[in-house]
Order: sequence, then structure tokens, then C-alpha cells
Amino acid sequence: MIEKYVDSKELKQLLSTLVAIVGCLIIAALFGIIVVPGLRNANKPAKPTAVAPVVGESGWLDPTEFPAQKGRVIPPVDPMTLIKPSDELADIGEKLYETNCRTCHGSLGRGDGPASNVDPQPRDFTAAEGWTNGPDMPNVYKTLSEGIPGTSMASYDYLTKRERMALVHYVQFLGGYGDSAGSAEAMQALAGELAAPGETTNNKIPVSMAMEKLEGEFVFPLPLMIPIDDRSPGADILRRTVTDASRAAQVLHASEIWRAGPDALARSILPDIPSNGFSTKLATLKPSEWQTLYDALLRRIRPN
Amino acid sequence: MNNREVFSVLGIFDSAQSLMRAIPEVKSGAAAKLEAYTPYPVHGLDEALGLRKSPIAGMVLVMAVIGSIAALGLEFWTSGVDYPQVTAGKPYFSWEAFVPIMFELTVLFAAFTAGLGMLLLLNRLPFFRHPMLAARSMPLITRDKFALAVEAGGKTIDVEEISALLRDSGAASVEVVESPPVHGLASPRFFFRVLIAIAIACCVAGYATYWAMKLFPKAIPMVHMLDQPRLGPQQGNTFFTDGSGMRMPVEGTVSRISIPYTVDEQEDPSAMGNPLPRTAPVLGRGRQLFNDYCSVCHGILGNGETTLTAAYEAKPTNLLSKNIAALTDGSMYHVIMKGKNSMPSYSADLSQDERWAVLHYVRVLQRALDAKDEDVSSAQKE
Amino acid sequence: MTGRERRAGMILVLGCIVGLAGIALTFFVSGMQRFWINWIIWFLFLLTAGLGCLFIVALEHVVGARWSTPLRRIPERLSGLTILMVPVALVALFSLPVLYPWARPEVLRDPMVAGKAVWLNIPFFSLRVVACLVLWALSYWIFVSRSIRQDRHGDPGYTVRVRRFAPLFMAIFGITLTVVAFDWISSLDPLWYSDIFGVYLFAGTFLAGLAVTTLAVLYLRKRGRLQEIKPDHLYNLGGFLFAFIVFWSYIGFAQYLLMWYANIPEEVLWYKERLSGGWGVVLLAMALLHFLVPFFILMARNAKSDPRFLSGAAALVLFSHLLDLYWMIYPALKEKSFFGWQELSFAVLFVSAALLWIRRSMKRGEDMPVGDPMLREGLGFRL
Amino acid sequence: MKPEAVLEKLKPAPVITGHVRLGDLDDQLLTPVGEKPPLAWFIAFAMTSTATLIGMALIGYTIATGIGVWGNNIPVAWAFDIINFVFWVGIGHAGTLISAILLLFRARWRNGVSRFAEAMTIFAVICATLFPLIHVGRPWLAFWLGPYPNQRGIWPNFRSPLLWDVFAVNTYFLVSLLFWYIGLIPDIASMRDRAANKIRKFVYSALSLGWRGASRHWRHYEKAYLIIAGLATGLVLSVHSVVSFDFAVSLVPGWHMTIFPPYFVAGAIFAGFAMVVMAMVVVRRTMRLEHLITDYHLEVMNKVILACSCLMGYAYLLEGFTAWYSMNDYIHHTFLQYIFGTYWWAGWLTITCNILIPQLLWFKWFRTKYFGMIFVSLSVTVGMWFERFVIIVSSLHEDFLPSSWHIYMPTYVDYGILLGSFGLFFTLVLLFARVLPVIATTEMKMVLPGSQPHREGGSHE
Repeated sequence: MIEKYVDSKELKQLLSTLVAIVGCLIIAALFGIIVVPGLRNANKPAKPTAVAPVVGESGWLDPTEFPAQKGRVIPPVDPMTLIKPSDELADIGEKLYETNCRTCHGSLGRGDGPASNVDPQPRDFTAAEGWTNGPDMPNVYKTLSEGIPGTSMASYDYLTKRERMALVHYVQFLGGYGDSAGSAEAMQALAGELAAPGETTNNKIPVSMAMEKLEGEFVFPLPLMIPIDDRSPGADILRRTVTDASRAAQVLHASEIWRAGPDALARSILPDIPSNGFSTKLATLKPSEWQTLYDALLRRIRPN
Repeated sequence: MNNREVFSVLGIFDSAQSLMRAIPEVKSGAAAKLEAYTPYPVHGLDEALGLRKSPIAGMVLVMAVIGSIAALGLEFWTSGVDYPQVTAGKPYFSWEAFVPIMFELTVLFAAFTAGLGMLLLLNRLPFFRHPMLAARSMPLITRDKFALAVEAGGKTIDVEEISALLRDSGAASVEVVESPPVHGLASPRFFFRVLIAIAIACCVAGYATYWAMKLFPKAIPMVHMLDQPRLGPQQGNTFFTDGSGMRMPVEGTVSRISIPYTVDEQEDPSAMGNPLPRTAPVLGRGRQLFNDYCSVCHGILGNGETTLTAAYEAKPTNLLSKNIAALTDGSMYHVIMKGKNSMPSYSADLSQDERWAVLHYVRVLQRALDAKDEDVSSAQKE
Repeated sequence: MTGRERRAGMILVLGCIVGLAGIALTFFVSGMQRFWINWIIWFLFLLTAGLGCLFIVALEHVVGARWSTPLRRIPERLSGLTILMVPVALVALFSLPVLYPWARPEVLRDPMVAGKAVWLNIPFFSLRVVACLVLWALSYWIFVSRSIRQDRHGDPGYTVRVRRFAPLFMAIFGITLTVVAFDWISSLDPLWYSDIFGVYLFAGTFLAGLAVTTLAVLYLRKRGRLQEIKPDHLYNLGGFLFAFIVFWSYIGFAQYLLMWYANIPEEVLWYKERLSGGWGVVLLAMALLHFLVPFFILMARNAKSDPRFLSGAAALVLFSHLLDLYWMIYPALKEKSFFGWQELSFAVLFVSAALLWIRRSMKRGEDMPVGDPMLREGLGFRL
Repeated sequence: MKPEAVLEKLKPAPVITGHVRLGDLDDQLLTPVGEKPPLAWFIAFAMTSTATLIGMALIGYTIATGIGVWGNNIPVAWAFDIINFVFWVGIGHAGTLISAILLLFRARWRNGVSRFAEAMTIFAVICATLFPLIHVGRPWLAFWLGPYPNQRGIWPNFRSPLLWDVFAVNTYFLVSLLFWYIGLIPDIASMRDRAANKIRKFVYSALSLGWRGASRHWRHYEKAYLIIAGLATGLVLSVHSVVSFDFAVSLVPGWHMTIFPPYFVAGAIFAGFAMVVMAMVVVRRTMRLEHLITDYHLEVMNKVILACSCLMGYAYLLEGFTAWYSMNDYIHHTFLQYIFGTYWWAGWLTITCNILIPQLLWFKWFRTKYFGMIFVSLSVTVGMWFERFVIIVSSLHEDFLPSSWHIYMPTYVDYGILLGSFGLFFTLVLLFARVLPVIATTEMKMVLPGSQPHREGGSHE
């Protein structure tokens, strides 16, 4: 059959040409399949670089993975050792002042630290007037423990009583108040508080465990479903305004403040539209409709 | 003349008919190989000379199949596997869309097989040193005469006898063609080797590029896409009066998906609840975002202890303190939105959901560092 | 008439009777829809075969081809199928309210369909059908009856006159066939439309005409008639068959590709219906039988003039043209089953009737147009 | 009419008139090649090359400045560039049709005109490829269209009809070039043997690849030529179909029509034949080839034009009908735009030039007289250009979105580049007519009476 077309020599030549062409095609295909994707990744490291594990003394690497630790009970001390200044207290106070207070109140206590651009301005300890609580020992201690609400003065309750008292002395020293004590009753109360037993440090658990705990404690609220046959005006508004029934229910369970009334409801859901499962259409509701919506929600969402 | 070999003896005929008539006579008279030279294809000559049929149709079929497979393979690999893109919602491997190019490549392969295969492989052209090209009758042959050649084929032939035979069978004239020395350069085989060499060179160059890129990663031969006349994210630019390349949105621009956050006082939004469920993915996302955005100042544990105190001389808030812990989610949300004291607003950096996720994680940190007693006991039991 | 022929005639008559009984049973047992859909399919199948033959005759006159003159009598006789289809078409008009949604008043509430009511309404539809039938019959008379008369007196004037008419027929043919495509097939789904549909039906029609012509020529040659037809003539028939197989696939694929790509609901649903259920398999079978298999059969040069290969390819093409019509029309019922004794009885009836009709027409005139002045040249045709 | 007269009329018209011998063909066709051209040639060449230079200068301007110098806008992002592209690709199709399809159908009149038509194919495709190339804006990066391995890790999108175009047009160009060249080889061999000039002999010798007319070569040659013709037939259908896919796979009303593939092919052949007729008339007159390109040739080509015109009419009719039948408001709007919109004159010009004027070819006078056929061919060329204008600009300028409706006006750069493409085309045609034989000499020799021995009698067709 094939002899009618080519002789054996020609056939051999044709076949070898075919092999050459197919070979070239295969090489080109391999080139496209292997080399080109390789080129694309040429500048990427072949494997992610392994980080050599550095194990600290505690045996954990991740700073959030500390071992669970029960809070330590600090034994009560004689209050007078804290009320009376000492060199030891002065050293602690200076150190603590440096890390906790200096950035606002300044190294000399003049309220001119680098971060003093807060409103209201940080207290200038040397200024006699205008103290919220007063510069005497019980009041400074109170300020430190509770902070001053409405200002940038935070509460330093995470410091121990001893540390707080050391800071009190240092602040009084900077302000030039000596160790001015307050009224006798106040001093009495302070001494009583300092002597009170039961001061403990915080319990600690690893962050991952806290995550598990919080996750485990979480209860999914029922989604805010509106039955299809519910034709009440409240259901109608809900249908119009709720875009994500689960989120809406979650928001309303997460904070109970909205129960105070339609205004509180508006304040609690308006700023977070639409992430909280409500539609932007809420912004166009009339006061009467807010009332209807409030009533409808109150009926549907059970208090926790 | 004598020291050159005789290549063939040509009988020149005036018409195709006389050529055809002469072939059987010459064929029976001379045992040597016959070849006819004509100005155009004369039908029936192949059968008269006893030539084989042309194998070109089979070659074309084979290459056409290879062409369509190659096209389909190329399209499958590039559009389906290596660089899958969604086009008009069509599947990655959509054969319908691949048919046109398959057809084109089939035709391309087939036509070039027919054309180049005929010229290079079967006819062994280009070949400029063929003895016939030097023959005196060549201009006649390409014009209007027909030649019948009795070829020596390497043996010696009796020129006189063959000339007489040709004349007897009707040749108008006879010419003896000699073999010139053969140069091998411009032969089809040479061309083929050049082609294959080029193909191999391409492959070598390609692989060499590949390894060069691996060894010298900064050597990027084509930088078209990398080199673009545009401003980087924070680059300055004199075009605008403020000297900044980045533009603020037009005054009053609002996001398309949410209503603007117009709350000013921290207490006002305190009523807001966290809309995200406290699930592992949300907490994980919050943790990642906290570590990325917040931990720089507030510390990885949220206790405000970072190197920033020394570097920036700021004392970030300890998020674990009791009066922070007492804040509602909504109040803290407000701080993220508006900033507080030295803390700037993070409303541009975190989306709504991301803010809420971070707040969830802050609660986790507060729990971790101020755990309940039963937490610790359960942890120690494990 | 030999005994064998008489026996064949008896079988065909019997086939008609059995088929008639079968379709009557279909009508009463399986419902009107199934009856009419089969009726339409077979009507269009035989109509397109006949029209395709008429087109072949006209094409020869238009381009002045000489090689095909000795063959011309065969398509001339076969185009008589068009005349056979006149009563079938008139009966098919009763299918309109059953099969065609636009003919039902409740569907007209759809504004898209209502807009088309100017074109798609029963009176106008029937008018178009009758007009087409009249035009075809007239053309048949001009081409065929006179060609047969030319056998007797050999007047070359006929050839000149018919050559003047042939271009006009091309126009008539193009428009009427498009009307057939749009009316009888496309409007089964009144929302669907495709500009190319007329061309698609034309490709199938021409192929069907070529296939029946080829089969008839090869049959007659086998029975000892038409011995003057040389392999060179057959080669040309095979070449045309090959070319138009490719043409049909090209048109069919172009229509499919464009609808698939654009993905517009009113277009693509037509294909969706015809790809789901068992119909996807039918389409696949069509791709094989209508294109790939005959394509590869006819690709070799020798196969085009070899009666065995040629008749195989022609039979495949004819069968797959029927399959094509089934595939286009039957899914309009939106039913799953598409083959049963009902379809078989329709096949028996129409095939028997058509064969009887062809047998009768094969006796008309000579086997070749002996009066045609170009016959001698045509017989001398060599590749 | 008497039967004898009728019989005479039915005889096949001769494709070569007078008595022509084999050698005469060479003398007539190969001699002008290499002789000093007549003055008219130089004048024509000066005109066409000037037009080319204008076009090239404006292309340079476009590339240097950007395609903003064109009239394109949104929504008319495609305009002259694609119109010209489709137009020129279409012109090329006549060449392939004559050389390939008619070879397969063994039309007797093909040999006289095939070479010239094939050359026109190649020149037209060269003109056509110019336009997508400059429309990409940065032509030096056009190689990005090819699927070549690159470090960016991206491949061209094989689901895009524009990429199909790249493959189709390139394949078309390469295959046409190959087909043309293979047909030329024996002719070049003849010219090699006739050449007196040494340089010319060397060039023709190299180009002829050492062709020596051996029967062992001819058997492969003929078969290969026939096979490429068969492949080119499929190719010619596919190329303009792919060009039509550029439009038809989209959702633009007026573009998404299933009839586009065959309709574009018919239109391409239509325009291409018109161009071939115009050029053939000039060549026939100036080179005195009346006996080789006979009245019969021209008449048949004009009949093909007429047939294509009717096909176009059918397509227009059907487009209009289905546009109405679709009951789609957008399609209705677009079709009303075609004939009553901003560019109503283009729509009516298209219908007049493509459908109405070619109907004149029903009269023999128009088919056989130079004036008549040139008038019709010219109108077809204009009409087909404007048809693409209607399809592209009229469909785009009022799209789905009324706010983005926009009138398109071409700029002088658009016109200049169009002029330049015509200049380039005719410059190449003029050069071709001087350096290569305009008629396929070898193929003509094949069909000369008495050239094939086994044919009995004089008639061999």
C-alpha cells in the first residue's frame, strides 16, 4: 500500500522529519508547561525561610501564650510604712513616674510632657489652683486609683497599693507639697484602705484559652425573623429595614441600652449601618416609625 | 569534457504529444532511469514514466491532526490551567471558543506541510547545483519545449546509442548534460539542519534564561510593566498646590455602602452593640488586625507596654485597666472611629466589620489578663 | 414490469397501509401533539429533499455547468417529491393550533409574542404556505415538465429560456425556504430567532437533495441504467457532498457559537432545551453522522468516486438530515420520549409513499436529458 | 431564434481568444517584466506613493502622539481603523476565492486572473494588518498578542475573538503568501532562464529555488497546490467569519446577529471582486492582454458580483426582518438609526451602492463595457466601505446608555491613513505588475488548446 507512494528511503526521511517536528513541538510544550511557570516564580524563594525557634526562660515564644497563673495574694502591710516617705518608696516612685506619668505631666511635673496636648491639659503639679481632687495624699491616691472621668487621666488601678503610694509621694515631691496629709478622717480612711487585706494580682490565662472561653460562652441569638403572615406595621418596617436578621439580633442582644426608648434605639443602631444588619433606609424613618420599630423590637427581642 | 561524467542525455521534443509517444519506446530501449522535463505539468506523464503517487496527502493529514492537537493543547494549557481567567462567565476550558484557533492552526500546519513538505522534503529544493540547470536546453524547457532525459545515475552510459534512440523516437534535438562538481551547502538538507539548529538554539536560550533568572533574580529582561510613569503611594508631586500626589476625596463624599458616622461624643454611641458573633474566625481576624494595627502602641497584650514609650515618648492606654474594661463596645468603637488624645482615627484603616472584630479581641485580652478564678482552675486541670 | 419490481411495489403499498394504520392509532392513542409533530417532521424532510433536487437543477442552469447535464434528469424526477408534499402541507396546516404557541390566544398575552402577531397568525401563515406551494409547483413545471418535453423534440430554445428563469428561481427559492425555516421550525418557539436559520435550513436542504440524487444515481447504475455516467461525474457529486457537509457544519457551528457566547435568554434557551434530556446525545450523533464520519469518508480522493463509500456517505447525510429536523422540531413538545412505535409508523408510511412516488416518477422521460444540446459535452467530462 | 444560432450561443465561451502558442505566453507576459515602464506607470506610481507617504506620515504622527488624534470617542471606540481593517481583509478574499475555490470547482476562467487576484490578496492583507497594529496604540508591544512564554506569567485570552483574529489573519497571510509563491515558482524559473541581466538572473534564480520542471517534481507540485487550494477555501470562509465574530459574539444590537459569518464572507467576496474587476480592466488595457483576459472573464466576474449583491440583499432583508421579529427595543432602535438616524445617509448609501446599483449588471451592456463595470465596481467598493461604517459607527454611537451617546466625526488623520492604505495597496500592485508576471504563465500553458496529450478533441475543459 505505502509502496505506491514512497520508497523505503523516502519513508525513513519523512518519518525522521516527523519525529523532529513532533520533538520540537514537545520541547516547546514542555518549555511552556515547566519553564514558564518556573520563570514566574523565579524571584520567589522556593520555600518559606524557617525561623529558628528562640525559647525564652518561661518556655514560651508567643507573648500571649503564657502559662495560666492564679492571682498572687499580696500580704497586707502596716499602712504607716507607706504613708511615711522612705528612700525605697522614692526610688519606686521615680521609676514609675518615668514610665507612667512623665509623657503627660513632664519630668518636673509641670504638665508639659511630650504628650501634653490633650484636652484638658495635664495637671501642672506646681500650680496650686484648680485641682479636681486636691493635692493632698488621700486625694492624689484617689485620683491615681480611679482616674478622673471625662479627662485623659486614666485609672492606675493595675498598680499595687504600694506602687500607687510611692507615686503619691513622688507627685507631692514634684509639686512641692511635702507630704501634706489631708483631713484626719481622710487619712484614717486611706490608712484603712491600705491596711485592708485581700489585695491580689490578676489571674492570667493564655490568650488562646481566653478566646476559647469567650467563644464557648457565646450564645447565638435567634435571628430576627419576621413571619411572612405578620402584617402588623412593625413587621412591615422590620421587613423594610432589616437586611441581615442574624446580625440585627446579635446587635440588639449585645447591648441592652436601646431598651430605654426609641431615641436610645436610634443611637445604638444608626451609627453602624449597614454592618449591623440594618438597612440605610433607617435614616429616613419618621419619629412615629421609630416608635413602631422600637415597639416591634421590644416585643421580639427578649432581655438576656 | 572527457574528464567529467555524463549526467544524462536529453531528447528535446516539440510537443507534449510527441513526448508521450516517445516514452514507451525509450523505456523499452534504454535500461537507465528516465526523467521528463516539461514547462507545465503534463497529465499522464507520471503513469507513463511509472512514477509513484505523491504521498503529500498523507503527510498533510498527519500534520493537520498534529496541528489541531497542538492548538487545543495550547489553548487548554494557557486558558484552562496555567492562566485561568473568567471571560463572560464561560468555563476555563470552553471548547466552543477554542474551535476557531484550532481550525486556523490546523490549516496553517497542513498548508505549510503541503507547501514546504513538497518543496523541501519531496522535491529536495532549493538545489542550485543540479546539472540540468546548467543545460543549454533549460531555457527552452521552461518556455515551451519538452525534454526526456535518460539519466546515467552514477553508471556509465553509451551516449551515442541513447542519442540515436532518442532521435528515432522523435526528438527534435539531443543534448548531453554533464555532472558538475557538487557543492553541498545550499541543499534542502542543509536548510533543514539550520532550521533544527535554530529550534535547538531557541530551547537552549530559553532554558538558559530560565536558569539565569533563578541565579540572578534581579536580572529582569523585560520591564515594560514595571516601568510605568505613575506616582507611588506617598510620592510628592508639584502638579497640585499642596505638593502631594495623593488626592483627598471631594468634600462631602460619602461611602456608597454606609451612612456617614456623625457622632462626636464618646458617650453617644455607647449604646451600640457588637454585631459580630464571637466565633473563632471573627476572633482570629480580630487578633490579626489587633496585632497589625493596635499592638504597636497598646502592646501585644494590650497593656500599653511597648518600646514606643521610649521612642515616641507617649504612654498609650493600658487597655486592661478597670475603667477601660468598663467601657461599652460602642464607646471603644467611637475611639477607633474618632481617635482619642494622641491616638488618631483608624476609620480609614479598618472597615466596619474589622473594627468590631478588633473590639472582640480586646475583650479577649481583658479576659486573659484578668481571668476568672474558674478559668485558672480549669486551665490548671488540663 | 418484472416480478421483482412488482413484489417491491406490493411491499411499498403494504407499508403505506401499515403506516396509515399506525399513524391513525397514534392520533387516537398518543395524542394530537405527537401525531402532528411527526407529521411536520416528515413533511419537512421530504419537502427539503425535493426542493434540494429542484435547487440542483436550477443551479446547473444558473452557472451553466456542463458536467452535470447527464445527471440532471435524476434530480428533475426526484424534485417531484415537492408536488407530493402539496397535500401533506395543506393537512399540516391543521397542526397550527396544536403545536404552535402563537396560534393559541392565551399565549398572545405575552407582549413579545403579541408583537409578532402581525407575522405569526393563522390566515397569513396559511397564505404564505399556499403561495410557497404555488411557486414551487410553477417552478417544477417550468424546469421539469419542459425538460421532459425537450427529450422528444430536442429544441435548444428550452435551455436558453430556462437559463433566464433560473436566477429568478434562485431568488424565489431563497425567500421561500427562509419562510419555511422561520414559519414551520423557528416559530415553534416564537420567542427564539436566528438570522442564519434560513441559511442553515438551506445547507440541510441542499445536502438532502444531493444525497437523494447521489443515492438514486448509484441505484440506477447498479441496476444497469445510466452506464454512461463515469466515475468522474461521481467524483464531482462526492466533492459537492463533501463541500456542503463542511458548509452545513460551519453554519450550524456559527449559529451555536454566537448564541452560546452571547448567552441571551431568548436565544440560548432554544439550545438549552435541545442539549438537555436525551437531545444532547442526538446533537452529538449529528456531529458525528452529519459531519465527522462522512467528512472522513469523503476526504480521500478515491472514495469520492467509489460507489460504496459515496452511497454510504450519502445515506448517512440523508439520515442525519432527518435527525437534524427531529432535533430541531421535536423538543418543542418539551417531552422526553422521542422514539416509539408512533415514530416508526410515520417513517414506514412516509418512506413507502415517497418511494412509491419516486418509482412512478422514475418512469418519466428518458434517464438522461437526451434533447439537451450540452449532453454530449457533459458525457465527455473528465477531471 | 434559429436552433443553430441558439446552439452557437450555448457553446462555451473561449477563455483564450485567437491562436496562442506556448512560447507566445512567455513573450507576452514575461517581457514587460524588467523593461522600462511606460510614462503612465510612473505617473500612477508617483500618485500612489505620495498617498502612501501621507498615510505613513500620519501613522507616525498617530504613534508619536497617541490615538487621541483620531476621531474615536466613547462609545465609538472602534471606527475608521476597524472599518478599514474589515474592508481590506474583505478585499483580499476575492483573490483566495478565485485561486482556491474556483480551482476546486475547475472554473475554466480562473487561470487568467488568479495570479493577479492572489497578489491583491496579499497586498490587501498587508493593508489590513496595519490597522489593528496601529490601533493597539503601542505597536512595538503588539507581540504581546502572541502566546509566547514570558516572565509576566500571563497568556493571551484564547476566548477572545480579537485573538482569534490575530491567528486567523496571520494564518491567512502566511498561507496566501505560500500559495502565491508556490504558484510563482515555475514562472520565476522561466524568468530566470530569460533574464539577460546578471543581478536579475541571480535574484530570480534564488527565488525559483532551482526549479527545473522535472516530472518527479510536478507530481508533488500539482498535488500540493490542489491541497493548499482546498485548505485555503476553508480558510477564506473562516477568516472573515472570525472577523465577523469580533462583532457578533458581543451583545451590541446590530452586531449580535447569527447571520454575520456567512454574510461577512459574501460581502468580502463582493467587495474583493469589485476591486479585482477594476484593477483587471486597467491591467488588461495597458498591458494588451485582451486575448488572455477576455470579455468572458470580465462578464463572469461581473456575474459573481451580481450574485453576491443578491446575497447581500438577502442578508439585509433578513437582518431587517429579524431585527423587527426579535421584538427587542434596543435592536429596533439601532435599526431605525441605520436608516433614519444621524448617519442615515451612510445607511442609504450602503443600500444604494451594494444592492440597487449592482442590479444594473442584469444588463449585458454593464457586464461587458468598461464604463459600466467600472461604475458598478466603484459603487460596490464605496458601498462596502460604508456598510462597515454603518455596522460599526451607527451601531455604537447610540448604545444602551443614552447619557453616553456621542456623534463620531473622523479627523483628517483618519482620512489620511485611509488614503495612505489605498496608496500602499496600489503602490504594491504597481510594483508587482513590473517585477512579476501578472498572469500565471505556467497555469495558462496548462490549459492552452492541445497542451495536454491525452485529451481527445479540441475541447478539454
